Amino acid sequence: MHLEFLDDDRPRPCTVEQTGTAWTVTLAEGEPWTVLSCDDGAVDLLVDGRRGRAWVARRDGERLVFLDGHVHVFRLAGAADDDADEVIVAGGPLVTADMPGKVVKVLVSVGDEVAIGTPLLILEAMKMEAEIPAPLAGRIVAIMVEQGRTVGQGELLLEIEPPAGEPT
Amino acid sequence: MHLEFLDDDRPRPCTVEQTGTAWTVTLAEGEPWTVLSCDDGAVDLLVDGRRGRAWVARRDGERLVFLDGHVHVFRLAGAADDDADEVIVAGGPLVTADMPGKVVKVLVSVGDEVAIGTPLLILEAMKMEAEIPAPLAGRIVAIMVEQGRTVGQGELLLEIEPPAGEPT
Amino acid sequence: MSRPITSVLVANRGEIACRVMRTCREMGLRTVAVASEADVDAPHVRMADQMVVLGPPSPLESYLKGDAVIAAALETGADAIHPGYGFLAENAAFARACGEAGLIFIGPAPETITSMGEKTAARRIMQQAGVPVVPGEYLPAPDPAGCVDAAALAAAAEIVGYPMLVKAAYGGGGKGMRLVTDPTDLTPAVEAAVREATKAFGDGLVYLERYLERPRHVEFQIFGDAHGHAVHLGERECSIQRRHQKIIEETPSPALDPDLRARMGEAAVAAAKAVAYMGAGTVEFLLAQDGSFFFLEMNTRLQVEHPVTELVTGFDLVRAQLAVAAGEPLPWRQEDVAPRGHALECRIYAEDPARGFLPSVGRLLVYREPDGPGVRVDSGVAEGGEVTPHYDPMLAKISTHGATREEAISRMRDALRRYPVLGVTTNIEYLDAVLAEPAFAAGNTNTGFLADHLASWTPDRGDRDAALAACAVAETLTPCGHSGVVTQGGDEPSLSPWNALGRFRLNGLG
Amino acid sequence: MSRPITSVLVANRGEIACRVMRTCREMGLRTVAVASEADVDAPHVRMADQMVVLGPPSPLESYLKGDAVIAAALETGADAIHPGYGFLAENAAFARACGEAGLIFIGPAPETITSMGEKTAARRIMQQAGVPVVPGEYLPAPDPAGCVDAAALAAAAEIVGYPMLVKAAYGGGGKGMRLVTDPTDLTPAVEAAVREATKAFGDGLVYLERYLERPRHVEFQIFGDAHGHAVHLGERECSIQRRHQKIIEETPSPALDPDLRARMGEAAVAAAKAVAYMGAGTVEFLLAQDGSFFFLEMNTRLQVEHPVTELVTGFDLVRAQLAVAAGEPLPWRQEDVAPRGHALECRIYAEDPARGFLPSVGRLLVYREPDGPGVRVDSGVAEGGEVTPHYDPMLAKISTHGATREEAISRMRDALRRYPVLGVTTNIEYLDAVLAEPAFAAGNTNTGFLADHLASWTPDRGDRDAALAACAVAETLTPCGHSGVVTQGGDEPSLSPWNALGRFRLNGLG
Repeated sequence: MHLEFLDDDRPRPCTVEQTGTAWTVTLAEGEPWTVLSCDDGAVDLLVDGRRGRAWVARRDGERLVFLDGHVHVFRLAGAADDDADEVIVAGGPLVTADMPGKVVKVLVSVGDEVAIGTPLLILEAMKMEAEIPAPLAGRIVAIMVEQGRTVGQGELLLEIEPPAGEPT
Repeated sequence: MHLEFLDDDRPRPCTVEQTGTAWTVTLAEGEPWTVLSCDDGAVDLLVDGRRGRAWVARRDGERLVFLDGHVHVFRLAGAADDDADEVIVAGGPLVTADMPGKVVKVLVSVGDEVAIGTPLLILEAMKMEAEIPAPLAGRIVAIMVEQGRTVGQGELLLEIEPPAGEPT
Repeated sequence: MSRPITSVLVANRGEIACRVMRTCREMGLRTVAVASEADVDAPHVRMADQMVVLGPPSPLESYLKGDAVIAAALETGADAIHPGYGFLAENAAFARACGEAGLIFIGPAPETITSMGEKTAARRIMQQAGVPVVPGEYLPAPDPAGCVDAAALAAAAEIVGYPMLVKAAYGGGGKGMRLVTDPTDLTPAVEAAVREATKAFGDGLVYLERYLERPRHVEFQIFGDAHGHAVHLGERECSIQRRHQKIIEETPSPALDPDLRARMGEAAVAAAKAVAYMGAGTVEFLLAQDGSFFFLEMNTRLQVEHPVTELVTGFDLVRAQLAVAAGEPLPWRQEDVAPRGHALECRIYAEDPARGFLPSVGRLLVYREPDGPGVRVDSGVAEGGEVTPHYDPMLAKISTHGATREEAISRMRDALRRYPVLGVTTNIEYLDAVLAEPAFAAGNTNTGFLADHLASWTPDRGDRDAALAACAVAETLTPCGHSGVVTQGGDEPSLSPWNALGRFRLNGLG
Repeated sequence: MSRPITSVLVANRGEIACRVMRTCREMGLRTVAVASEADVDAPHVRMADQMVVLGPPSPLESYLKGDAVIAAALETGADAIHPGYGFLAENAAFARACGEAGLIFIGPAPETITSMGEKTAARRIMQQAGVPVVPGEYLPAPDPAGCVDAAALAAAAEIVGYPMLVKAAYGGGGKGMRLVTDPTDLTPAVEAAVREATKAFGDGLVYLERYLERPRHVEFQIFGDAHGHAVHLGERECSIQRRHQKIIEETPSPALDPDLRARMGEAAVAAAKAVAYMGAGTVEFLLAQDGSFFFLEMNTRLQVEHPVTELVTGFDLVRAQLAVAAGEPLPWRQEDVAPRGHALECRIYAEDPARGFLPSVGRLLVYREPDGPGVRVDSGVAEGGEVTPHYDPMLAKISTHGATREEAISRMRDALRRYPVLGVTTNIEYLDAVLAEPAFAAGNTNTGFLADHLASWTPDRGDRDAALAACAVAETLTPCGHSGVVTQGGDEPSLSPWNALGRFRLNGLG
């Protein structure tokens, strides 16, 4: 069976072949992988000659994998996402609130140049303050919130204009 | 919804009514029971004003319940049992092997009178010897196995004749 | 004086409510849960014998409503209220109201909560009891020219000791603050601070405070009873903090030798006795690099990190809380306390360490806890549950115990890799990265550890191809949009709630 | 002399194979499982990095095939073989063959296994080492009239002590056996025994052996290394036995005071040193009601009940086994061993205590393990798995730890009630009945305990109406024949392996 996933935006074609009670997965490059079993969310496979156990979950078009302490996110190419029109691509110029909260402090002004990671504002949510870092370098072109304002999940907070010629 | 179970051979009619997110179960006698939730094998209900958690499983017509350390077996009245013709009623006059094993010793002879619990024979299975006790009082009328014989699961071992007039 | 407890209302949620109810259940006590409308199906509710809904999800309208909690206890016939930590745990008015309603508040006396809740009062009481506090001295008011009396300054500097901070009495935000490491810099620093303070706050009053560079956070578990006994159960080092939030705790502290432990323990017991402390409490100290230690604050409740103390002492602190609250004497004398081995706790937060520890919400699509010898998980969530923004994002605490620190660490690292959580972002990978730091292995922990070692941390990409291979096989079994079910055997549908995994029959006997 | 181990083949199955692999995994060692054809999907296989199938289900054709196990180790590049208990664990020829194949056998030297495996040899060695054995003396052959020399009889009786058994040397089945409690009964008893023995076995030779009435079974965990060190890790009391099979073990023994513990511990260490013992072993004693104790046998392997020792000492015995096998010195000296608290183990068997402990086979339709502070489960089965007649019917061991014996017992009783197993009959309810006996709570345990207190035990009917009510609701949700699925939320189908519990999306940031 042939499948295609997206790893960030990179297409990752996979071929899955059942061999007895196991599976062989061939990716575009590298040795094929042997998957030993797959049940109840757990997928056992051989990694460097040792058995690894991956846990998988599906969230709309996203595929989430926990393996050896790390979390991986892929997308199934062409998968429908029911909320697709609301999705804001990570690293894009619009900064939205990840969760409902209160704006404790806005740390930048319109016109400021920011680097990736520059703290933009402090949001209080779940009893804790969290700094929202800039997801990309650029210039602040709009701030939609002010100190003390309660924002809902997904609400637009700021807009950053990337330097000309830079892909967003 | 109305259901009927068998508790040993006694009919136990039940009425189940959904009330919001909970259920009320009315049995023939006693106060109705409140069942709070039911998922993934676990059923929470109030027992003497405290929350109890029952675990349920189904095996053909049998219903198995684990509650507070005890295991209960009921039958759904009228449920088809695919192996029904092989089922030997517990307490009946035919003693069969619960599991494959080897007859280590036959402890009784034809004609012996036995009480409930009298050891009938010793069976070796799973690396251990187990005494098979008489399930009912009566007279041994037939012994189908001899020492050293390997028996399969369900194989007839002995027959006991209950005293006249006694129900089997 | 003893008053038996037969039924306990737990005025909390999440892992601590579950933790308290476990001990209650073992002791045969009836338990009552309280819940907000968001929590009616939460694990702590499902563990309790009875449940009372307090109100809407917001804590202010539910878990913080002391009157509603007391009404719930009275209505359900509970004898005692266990507050857990947070919410009402350090609310003296609530503790007092419990007593007035005829309920046992499982915690210290309301007066103790009040005095330890005010930092200045707590500091004064501790000083009087001979417990060291961070040295600090107010200087006399400066003259109109901004100069401070030289003799008074010298005397104050002598008491405080170097390095020291010069701080504006009415200041904040670092304005008017100066760090002085050399005595020759003191007078100019004070004068500059007075100038800045006068300008910024309209008052030039300044004070001196000892400056502790990258101290360790070391706390002692104390326990007292109504009969005047008090003991300590050893220390916990909680230096690994992000934004003053502890994330990894351990006992014993790699920084304490038996002598220092004995001296700090004595100070902790003195602190407990100074306020006739009853029940479980914690005395927090800052430990300077030169081995001097100073009272920081006292927490008048069971601490989040109490499991590490339970693991090394073998005591059940909740059981002891219940005993002491019922008027019984402490179950242990100081000589019965013999901690053994090493224990470590990691707090599992729904947060994104790569993005400023921003809390993460969502549905727990996969949530499986590791187990095994020496591994303990205290949690208040379950697979399929929703992590909401209403409450603390701590999902669980995982603790490991080993004969040595190294063993406890390797056991923890193994357990973290077997702790799949999908659906919300967690700090699991980050915690493992902390444990993997050579400085952590060497025990060189202080409150600046994460800033020094993990400031530039980003998630490892791990073995991405292996993850993709796993993903691909799973996909072939349940193609998108198809709700086929693959169960344990891989060949039979799961029949929850029946768990009928197939047709299988045992022969009846006889 | 030290030889590092990087990869371990575990020549066992079930809980002990899983237990050993957990420690290997924590230590970063690669693990190899072996399996019979019945076990290719068993939990111990799924825990290992690699697996080799040995042969058909019968142990003789799989787990007992030493040559196949050694071939598997060589083929997979394992350095060492851990035998667990049972199967090849006390097979000296196998241990020797491992060494000859260049593999480390994780256990004592083959000679130690041989000498301790023969009861007479073991008894002689222990006597020479000054370890008390059950006193026994052969009498001289009787004269043709069936009389035994009076002086020799008196001398032997003096050595053996009362009460004593007179036993036929070539006898069995109780024939020719006499219990003598009073010296005046001795001569007639011996003469009667000689007569009976002569008639039954053709030889009138008899011997005297001290009779221990309802003794306790108390064993000591010992540990030795290749450098001549040996320590003991305290005792385990294993008196609760059905048909000589232990079902409940605990430490410390309620019967030992510090003095007796010290004396028995010294004897255990003397036993270990007498055979230059290497690795983990157990010295079993019978403890008479008068406090005298006697060597019973030595088990040259890790014992089933080792978790209780791990819980009170805080040591990982498997880790120490691996270290010692690699040639390292013992990680502890005797003074490092400071057991703390009380630990209890119950063995969960697939058997029917109401029907002569007949083993039960079937599919585990429901199998959920209890957890929580102070609760440890070592298991080798999983829900959906099949319990077959091929192997030992022990499904799991559950151990609890508490500050006191009472705490450990109440924790165990709570855990047993939260241990649902459906599909095979288990002894869970029976174990709880043992713990509920007042004589157990009082610590009055001996090898006759179950016969004395539980001979007439039958399963409690429990709250049958409540069970029926639960059953009825479950039935309405999945009527017979309908394979509808109800999942955690109660409203969405479960999408294993995906665990997609619903549509839920986090906003991307930026």
